Amino acid sequence: MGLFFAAVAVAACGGTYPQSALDPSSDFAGRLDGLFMQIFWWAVGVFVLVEGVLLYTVFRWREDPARGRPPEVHGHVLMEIGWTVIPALILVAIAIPTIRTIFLVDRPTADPDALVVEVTGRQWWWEFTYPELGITTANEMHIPLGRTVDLRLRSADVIHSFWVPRLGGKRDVVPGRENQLWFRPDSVGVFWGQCAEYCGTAHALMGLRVLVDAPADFEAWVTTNRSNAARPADSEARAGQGVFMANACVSCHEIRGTGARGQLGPDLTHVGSRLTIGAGLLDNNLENLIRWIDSTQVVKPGTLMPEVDLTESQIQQLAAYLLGLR
Amino acid sequence: MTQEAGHTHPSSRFYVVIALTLAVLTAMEVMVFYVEALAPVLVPVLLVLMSVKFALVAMFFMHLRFDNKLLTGVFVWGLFIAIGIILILMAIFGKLAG
Amino acid sequence: MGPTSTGIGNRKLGMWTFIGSECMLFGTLIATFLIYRGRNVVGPYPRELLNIPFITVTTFVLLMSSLMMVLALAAVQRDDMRGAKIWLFMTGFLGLIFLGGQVFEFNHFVHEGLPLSRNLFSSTFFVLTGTHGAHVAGGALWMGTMFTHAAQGKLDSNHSETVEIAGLYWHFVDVVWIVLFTLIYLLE
Amino acid sequence: MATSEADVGGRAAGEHKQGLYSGGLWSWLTTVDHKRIGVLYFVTGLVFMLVAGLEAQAIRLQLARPEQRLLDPEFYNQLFTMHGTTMVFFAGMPLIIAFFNFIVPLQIGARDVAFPRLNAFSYWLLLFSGLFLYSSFFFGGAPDGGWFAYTPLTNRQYSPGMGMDFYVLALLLSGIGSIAGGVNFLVTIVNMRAPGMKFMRLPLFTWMALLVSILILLSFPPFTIGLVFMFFDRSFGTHFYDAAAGADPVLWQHLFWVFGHPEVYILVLPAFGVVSDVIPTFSRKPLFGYPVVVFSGILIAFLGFGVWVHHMFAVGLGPIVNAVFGGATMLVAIPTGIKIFNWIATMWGGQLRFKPAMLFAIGLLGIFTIGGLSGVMHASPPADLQQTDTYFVVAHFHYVLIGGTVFGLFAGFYYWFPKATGKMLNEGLGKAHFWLTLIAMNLTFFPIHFSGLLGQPRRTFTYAEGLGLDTFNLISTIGAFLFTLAFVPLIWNLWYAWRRGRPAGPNPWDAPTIEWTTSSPPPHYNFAVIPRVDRRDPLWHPHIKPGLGWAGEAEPGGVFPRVQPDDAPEPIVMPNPSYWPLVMALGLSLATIGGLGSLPLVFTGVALALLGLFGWAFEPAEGGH
Repeated sequence: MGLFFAAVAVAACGGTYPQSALDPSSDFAGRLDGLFMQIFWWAVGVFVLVEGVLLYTVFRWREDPARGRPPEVHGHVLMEIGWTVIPALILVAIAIPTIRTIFLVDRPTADPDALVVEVTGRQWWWEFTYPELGITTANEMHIPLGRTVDLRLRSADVIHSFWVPRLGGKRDVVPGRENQLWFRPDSVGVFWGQCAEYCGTAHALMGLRVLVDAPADFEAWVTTNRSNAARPADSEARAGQGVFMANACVSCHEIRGTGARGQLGPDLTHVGSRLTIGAGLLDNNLENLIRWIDSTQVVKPGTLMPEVDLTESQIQQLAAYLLGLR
Repeated sequence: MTQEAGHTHPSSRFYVVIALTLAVLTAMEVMVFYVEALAPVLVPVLLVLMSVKFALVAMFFMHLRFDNKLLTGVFVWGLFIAIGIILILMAIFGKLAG
Repeated sequence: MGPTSTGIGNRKLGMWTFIGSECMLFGTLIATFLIYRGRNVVGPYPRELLNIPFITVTTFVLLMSSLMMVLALAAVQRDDMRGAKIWLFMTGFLGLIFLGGQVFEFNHFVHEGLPLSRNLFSSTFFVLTGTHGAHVAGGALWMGTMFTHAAQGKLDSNHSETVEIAGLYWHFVDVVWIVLFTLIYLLE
Repeated sequence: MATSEADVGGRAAGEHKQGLYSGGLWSWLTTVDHKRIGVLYFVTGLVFMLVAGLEAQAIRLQLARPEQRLLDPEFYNQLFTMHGTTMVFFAGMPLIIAFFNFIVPLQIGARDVAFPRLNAFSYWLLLFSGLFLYSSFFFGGAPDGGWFAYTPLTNRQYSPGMGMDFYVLALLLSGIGSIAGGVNFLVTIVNMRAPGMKFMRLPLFTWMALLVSILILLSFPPFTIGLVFMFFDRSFGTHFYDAAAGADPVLWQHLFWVFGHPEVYILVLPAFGVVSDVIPTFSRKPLFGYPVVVFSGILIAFLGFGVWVHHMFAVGLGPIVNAVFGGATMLVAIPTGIKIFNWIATMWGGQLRFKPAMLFAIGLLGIFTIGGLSGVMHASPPADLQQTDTYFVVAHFHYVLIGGTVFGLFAGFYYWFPKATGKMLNEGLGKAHFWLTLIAMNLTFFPIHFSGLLGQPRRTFTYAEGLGLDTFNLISTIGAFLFTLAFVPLIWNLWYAWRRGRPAGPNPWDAPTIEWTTSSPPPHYNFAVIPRVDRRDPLWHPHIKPGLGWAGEAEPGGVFPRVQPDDAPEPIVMPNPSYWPLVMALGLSLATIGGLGSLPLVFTGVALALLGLFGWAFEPAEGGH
């Protein structure tokens, strides 16, 4: 059991776990972690006590004919009261901070200055819309450091659960409901998250990233993302745009400033500037884009994006075009 | 309703009286429903009348009034948990607030 | 197997236990009906369809069937087999009239544009009252069987517990309808 | 049901000499003997457990390393759905009911259960529903919506295949059997106790069986209705879980967990009962605080109906609902703790004999405590926001269900095996089984506490390499293989007992309860003379302790007779075998298959079931003529 404490100690301060619930980086996640740690140490205390008494009892009272038959004991009222009342007190000690935290984290944020982001869970990717900023993007949510974000969670199909452990706890994304989740990040960085409610075939591959930017960087990102898509820079990218517009791609994806207005799949206006593709699945580079377009169903089995019948060079051009949409 | 508890079963006449009471209560329920003036108290009045009818059938037609208390226990516990869960679910879905 | 520890017959206790369990069954159906009340997004709506005078009559019929049932039990206990036959028959018969009313009502609703799959009201209403109707149908079959037995002279006061148990079931189904009548039709 | 259930045929005791395990296939198909039905349940449950264990093995293999593609995700999703569904409904519950069947009538001094044919009917429904569920693998794929089958994922729109239809229908069918079993055991325990066996003299296992019967009766109906709604939504286009029609898909979660949480106690309380019987026997001390242990069991069962929302803290039901259910959930820890402390107090000052049954009982105390403590962690709704639907929760409930249910059942298995077969198991093999299981269990499930807290969600067929969770998962997979290996000594032991087991005699453990007064295995009628009881632990009175001497003045009483005579002094009336339960179960099963879309099959099945029902009801009440 020493392993237990050692591992927890390592886990709690190690930084190699990008999706750890034990390494909070927002006020919200910090509250959850603080409460968890409080309960955890109570549990450790009880664990040591109970297992200690159990082991002692087992060794102390192993069979020994010299002791003769044990006296017949049927109970002891004071002891019964004791081990009813003491655990009850411990539970009260846990319940008080629990209830305080519940009324904080289960209510909408009181911050009037919060940045509202509408999050829509879809099989199997995330859509983020910033109503104040007029931006729609997918799978990667940029937010500014030091400002509370107020997420409005909706589902377009089945139940998902939005989970970015270092920033906030899970909150389900339920069709027919709008849920809220808020947090104020306290450091800059890339935070991993993924869907935490089983939502079908590709549930395991429904990841997301939250990028907490310094305020100036966030402003720059906003400016870029409000603008229409960049024009293809070279002939290959131009050819790629042609491929995109001439094939099924346009019916599902939107690229603002072009004829592509599809609404079923992620908005690709600035797809080239994203870190990952396929909902947090692959690093966003030319090689991976080609793989993704070429064998979508192998890379992400079950995904609703079909494999469009394209030649190798068409895929090459398409990938170049998409990567240029920065 | 002054029938003595005991192992002797009540007379047929008694059952007829209960049935008539049930019929009258049902008529009252429907009447309450149609009288506009009673609209504000419609819900409590109907629930009370319903409960009385329920109790009459359970106590006399189903003999709980005269039978082993264990049977009442078996029934009432099921009923109690069922009502509890109905109420909790309605509260969660916001149906008790009005 | 001889006397039981509590003095209650096994089958009677079993029936009561089953009834306790049925409370949860109908409780869940009722909870769902109440939760979904007023959440329809398309019509027809309950107010447009529910026919209270009609259902009051069938409710009265079902209540009277319960009276027939207790009278049947009392007759069996007195060894009055002629009476028992009449009352058992009447119980089942009134049950069937109630069922007929329900069939008529369902049919009417479907004709008014409310098939099962129409909306939330149709889903909850048909499944809730349909489950109750299925219970009535089962009870009527049971009454018919006992009536046949009585007619063949196979039923006597030694079997009064059998009739009593059938009666418990029948009254329970009646009690459920008392609740449904108020909750579905009057508290709409 | 219209005629007497007292389907008896008067026979002299000598005619009941047929052995428990002899007789041809027909005698097993028509049996109404609670002991034989118990054996059938046990074997069925064990086979399903092995199958579901292999499914878990495949799951762990797929997760051994990150980003593996050994199994394709659709098959993986079927595997975890079937693993959960099987373990709960077709392994856990049957094994528990197996013990109820074999042990409860013996512990209360009855010759059979209250409704022997209903008992057989329950078993056949269980068997057929399990086979039906597994047949889905051959008809387009097993259910893949998770054992919890959350809507709207399981609506026709998002699960167009037949898999979820199999799930719905199989569980409806087995649910009928479960409710019938609940009625049966409740009536048996309330009504069939031997003279003097008052409620507060019942062995704890029987007490827990009574509570579990009540839980089954009150928790299965909501689930049944939830399944009926799902069936109607999928087959007839109703809108119970259709958000577009104004419904709330979360309703299913409520109905599921209104059942699902009591179900956890259905699985765990019997294990507590076993331990409460095993620990006193192998400590040579009566249970400490008997009434307290009983009432804490009652409290757990009662609270079980008021805590279901703790499975739904992330749904967004608001602070008040979460606070109320979080508080209620924490309350459960109190009676559970009371039980643990009373068991330890029972051992305190005793003469502990570490037989395999006792080892598993002590193991339960140690392991279940861990599961209980992690349970308190997610009883706190805010903490649960990080833990729910991660491997932390998977670790938690495996500590509860393996540390609780499985350890308890193994304790019961080693404890009552001599009673059931008349043969002793090998102690060394039993101990090897225990230690292997203990180590493997911890190796498998301890590391995934961490992988959960560090960000691994449940029900995912793979995880990103970048998450840094490789080591935890690899250890867990190694543990899972060891776990499978741990079954080897068990199987070997069965073979050993069959070939070379020593005869057990009526009471090999010097146990105090009355199932040990009759021969091992018991005769068809259990007791040649119905015992009379005048206290708890009657066989320990007066205090004759071979090898330990007299501990006090000899008191008269306890139980009479202390050892059952070989022959019954009076003719014993036992229920006749019957094939009608089988016919009726077959009818309902056919109707269930028809529920997949064949109306004629439904009608055929219902007709056959009615035939079975009438045959059953009108079987000659007296078998003698």
